[in-house]
Amino acid sequence: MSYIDKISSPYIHSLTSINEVMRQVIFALVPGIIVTTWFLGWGVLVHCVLAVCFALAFEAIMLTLRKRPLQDFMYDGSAIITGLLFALTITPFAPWWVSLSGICFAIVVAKHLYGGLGYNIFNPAMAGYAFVLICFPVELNYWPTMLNHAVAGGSGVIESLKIIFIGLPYEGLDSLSGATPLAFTKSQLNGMVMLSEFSSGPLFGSLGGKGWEWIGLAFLAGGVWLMIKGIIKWQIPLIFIFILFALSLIFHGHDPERYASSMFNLFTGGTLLAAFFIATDPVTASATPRGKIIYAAGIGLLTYIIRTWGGYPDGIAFAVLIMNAAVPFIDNVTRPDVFGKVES
Amino acid sequence: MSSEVHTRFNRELHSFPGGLELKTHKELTNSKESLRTPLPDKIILPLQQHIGSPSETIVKKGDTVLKGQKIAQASGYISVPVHASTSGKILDIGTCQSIHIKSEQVPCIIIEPDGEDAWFELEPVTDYLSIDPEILQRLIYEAGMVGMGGAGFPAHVKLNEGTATAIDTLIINGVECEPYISCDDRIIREKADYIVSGTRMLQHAIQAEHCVIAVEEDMPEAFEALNALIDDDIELVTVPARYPAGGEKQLIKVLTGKEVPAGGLPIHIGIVMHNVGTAAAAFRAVTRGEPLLSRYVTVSGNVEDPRNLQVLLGTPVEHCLEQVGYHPRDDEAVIMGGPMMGKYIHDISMPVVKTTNSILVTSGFNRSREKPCIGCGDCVDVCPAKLLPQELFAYARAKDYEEVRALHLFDCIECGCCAYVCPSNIPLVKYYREAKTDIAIYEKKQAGYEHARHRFEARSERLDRIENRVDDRFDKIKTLSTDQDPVEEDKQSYIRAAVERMKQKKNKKKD
Amino acid sequence: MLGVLIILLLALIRGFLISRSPETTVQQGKFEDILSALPQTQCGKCNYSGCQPYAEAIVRGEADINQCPPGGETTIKTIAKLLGRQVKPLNPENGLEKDKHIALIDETLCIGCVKCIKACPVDAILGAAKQMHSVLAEECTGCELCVAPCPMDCISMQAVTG
Amino acid sequence: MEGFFLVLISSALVNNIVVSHVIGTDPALVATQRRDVAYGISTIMLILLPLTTVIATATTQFILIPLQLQYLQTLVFVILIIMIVYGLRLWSRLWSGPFGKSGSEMFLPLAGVNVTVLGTLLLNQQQDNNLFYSFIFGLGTAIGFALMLALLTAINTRVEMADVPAPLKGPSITLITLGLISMAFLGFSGLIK
Repeated sequence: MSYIDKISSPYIHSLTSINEVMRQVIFALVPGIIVTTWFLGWGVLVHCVLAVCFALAFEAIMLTLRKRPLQDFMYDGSAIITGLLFALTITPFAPWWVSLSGICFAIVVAKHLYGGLGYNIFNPAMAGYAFVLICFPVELNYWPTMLNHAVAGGSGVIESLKIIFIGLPYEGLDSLSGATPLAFTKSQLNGMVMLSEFSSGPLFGSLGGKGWEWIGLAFLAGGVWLMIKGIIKWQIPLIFIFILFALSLIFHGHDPERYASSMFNLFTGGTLLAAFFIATDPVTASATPRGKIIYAAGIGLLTYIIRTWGGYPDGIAFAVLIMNAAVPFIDNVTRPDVFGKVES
Repeated sequence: MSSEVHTRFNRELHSFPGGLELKTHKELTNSKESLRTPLPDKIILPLQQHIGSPSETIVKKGDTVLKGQKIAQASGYISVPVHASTSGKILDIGTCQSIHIKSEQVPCIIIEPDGEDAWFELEPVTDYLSIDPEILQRLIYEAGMVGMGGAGFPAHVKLNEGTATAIDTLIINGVECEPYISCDDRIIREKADYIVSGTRMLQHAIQAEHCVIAVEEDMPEAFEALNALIDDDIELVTVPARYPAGGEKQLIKVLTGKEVPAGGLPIHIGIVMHNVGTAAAAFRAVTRGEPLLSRYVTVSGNVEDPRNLQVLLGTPVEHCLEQVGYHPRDDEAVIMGGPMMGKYIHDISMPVVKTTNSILVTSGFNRSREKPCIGCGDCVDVCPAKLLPQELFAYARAKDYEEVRALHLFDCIECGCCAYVCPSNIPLVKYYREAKTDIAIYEKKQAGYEHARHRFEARSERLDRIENRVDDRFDKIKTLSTDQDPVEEDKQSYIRAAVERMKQKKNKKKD
Repeated sequence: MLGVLIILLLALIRGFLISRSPETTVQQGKFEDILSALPQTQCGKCNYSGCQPYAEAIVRGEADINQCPPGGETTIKTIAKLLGRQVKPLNPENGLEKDKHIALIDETLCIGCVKCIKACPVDAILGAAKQMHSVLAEECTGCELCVAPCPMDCISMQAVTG
Repeated sequence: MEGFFLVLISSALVNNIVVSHVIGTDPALVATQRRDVAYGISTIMLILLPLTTVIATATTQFILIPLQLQYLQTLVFVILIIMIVYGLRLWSRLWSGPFGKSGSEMFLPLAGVNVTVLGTLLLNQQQDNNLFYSFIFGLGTAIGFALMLALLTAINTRVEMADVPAPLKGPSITLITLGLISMAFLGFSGLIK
């Protein structure tokens, strides 16, 4: 190989880079983080910091073990995003070791065993989350109640640190925590309570769960900004949202007492976070035009199925993981026809 | 203005998939008058400036040649002659560095100009619209005409194939989609009459029913220049400035909505395309008898006075750069061709050839390090051939050529859109080129295997046959005598003697 | 008792079906493909007498896939893919992969013994007894089989460029 | 009708033979290294499983139970499977059979001797399905199996090209992938009781 072979056309470049893309995504997450912190207490921020630190640490360890250049990959920001997304999906009351084990699983197993950035089949943050959800269901079940967010016992910085590093004060737990609106709805519906009997309760706001609607809107804002900047494409978020919306509309219309409304489905839980930040992860999403549509529709469908009939209150993590597993197959069967394809 | 023309001919424009909107930088050069480049000290004429087989020299070292004299003849159907671009002495017939599809070193003829620029005897043909199309094709072939847009496909082949099939449309391509390049723009503005007449001539040569000249929408002056000259027989169309709208298949899609079959040629759907430069040069070749000796070259980028030059073929790149004030710098590279598809040249003594449309001095090649593909799919969105660049890349790197082929690697036009947008800075086109080369080598090897196997099997069969016959003979001999085979013994003794003789010889040599 | 009878009956039917069933395995269908992936030098470096016996040995599972030095990495990859096995490096015991070489006869030393002609598997050497021999460069596969038989050691392997 | 879908979805997705019951893991590991093997085995399973479950259920109900020979069940099933496999083979050789010209019958022995088929039969017996549901169960299981093979094969081709640490290349990373997929499929738990 002579020197000439190393330089190849084109000689100009759009000047976008992975680092730039990742930085924009992190910026877009900021409003969501702020609003989530506002409603769920300082624990969110503490977990964000924790998870990002763990993520960077594991990334560095794995890169060193695999003898890959640290400076190339440490600054690409992908580990930071994994950390942030993980922190935003777990409850702020979760103990610190949940973050540790979840991030460890995410970075080590889901990402680096497959070869690191660009090669992972599964979304690291969601793999980590599903892992802790299966291993520590109890710890992940306590969520801060939204009833009196500003003055809630768990919302001070010191209190949050205490909860995360020492544990939840088990006396007076009920005043601090409660189920998420999704989990509450599920348990009520399973108990054959009609939706109309509890949907005007204190957990519910005008659009979705009380407070959750604002969190959702903040992520929506960040996502729309990313779409305008051209960082993420419209297909995946919009089709995912559309399918979820349409399915819940059909079933809600069919039986409003048994199935929650479309708005409730969209603005509660991690729907909008997942739509704009998780499902759009380029590495694990389909890359072909038709594949993107199938992938997004699949996540919407599975999310609705698991939420409505499955055992978990919010199925997004599992839906994303299942569709991640299907992506290589989808990509294979949705290869676009080449320009000037000859009909044989 | 352009809408008027659209309605006049009712040509509905289509769009091709993918593509990019690039900053064109054409304002650097497109408003400046082109200059004739003075004679260089040395003219280097590679024998292969086109796609196909190299031409064969018909002159000797030391011969004196005149401008326009044929110095190399075509060596096959897909080949063209080469002519001396100026009068002078043949300095050498050797090899030189040149831009060519496969190898860097190509045979060439080096001429030392005598400064007189004396013309060879020319044979102009004026009644070009009434003569037989085949004579026209012959004249164009004799002039060494190749596609001047960049690929360098011999022009006469396209014309010949044209008469064999019924041609619906002749497209004259003035769409210069690559940034910086403005040589087509300039040639249209300065030689509009040549182009329009040349277009009519080519239409006659292939007997096409329709004829379209396409220019880009950001060349209004060129459009006006042509518009003033054409009648209703030629359509003049402006197409949106979008890279790579000037690509053959892309332009056909834009103008007609038809897609050239994958792996096929435009001729298969009744279309022939020629560059505006080819039309002008062909006209000159026929009406004035001048073979292809010079061309418009855009010299742009980081030079003092970027502009278009009329350069004699074989002029060293260095000489062209001197005309516009070039100061070499370490972080710059000289590129032949445009920034998207051009080729980096490390030796600027390389000559300008028939396909050189631009010489570009750029510092843009210094790119940051290649990162892993994150599968963002941006490349899929911009690919004009509707391929999956990221998968092609993955399989090409893994050297899985079967899969690469299934992904239509050979439909890749190497336009560079994918590498341009790649956030991981992957030089995708480089990988594709390497894969294409490797596949060619692999296929050659495989053909060799097949051939060897065939020969081995033939030999085995023959040996079997002989053995059977020998056995028969042995049986006969055995019945006659039980002595040792005399033939065999004779052989052995002969070999022993010979070995002895040669050993002595060897020893003598050593002493 | 009844159980034993039933089992016996089933076993009988099974045996009948197996006996009637033609025997081919997955691997046997691959013989042609493997053979065409081998370089056909017939050099015997794989410890088999030629490419065909080696291909047969691979199909039978006797030989490993990394014993062909002339084919090198490409051949190993192709066979590995055909058989769904892991790619492994060439076995150095069989030789090393190198660029293509062809035989060249030093014509000043050749005594015309025809031994190399007999050794050549692809008839790439021209010549007759007591006449000087010459290698047809286009046909030579670089198997080196002609080198050893030459009594004059006048055959050398030359690298081919391009 | 509801039962039909329940059994089908349960056997195909929720209680997938490869990732929920780990019975199908072994053939999945072997077959997913190559696309044509995966395709062949999937085709065979789609025909073999419904057929064997129905025949096995019939055998149990009409022969073994009336004769009180349930203790011979496993043995009889093993022989049945081999019988059916060779029967299918003979059929495809003599009269082109159910696989047509796909050449899939090459993989019949491979499919026949693996544990997936026997496992499916025994699982089916545990659920006391009648003939019709046995058929659906066999079909669902085969669909689940084929789906998993399709996904895994596609993932494998991608992982093969990835920068996987050397010790994990090949079947080990496939096992990790399987683990992650099973984790994802846990999301279906509780869908059907």
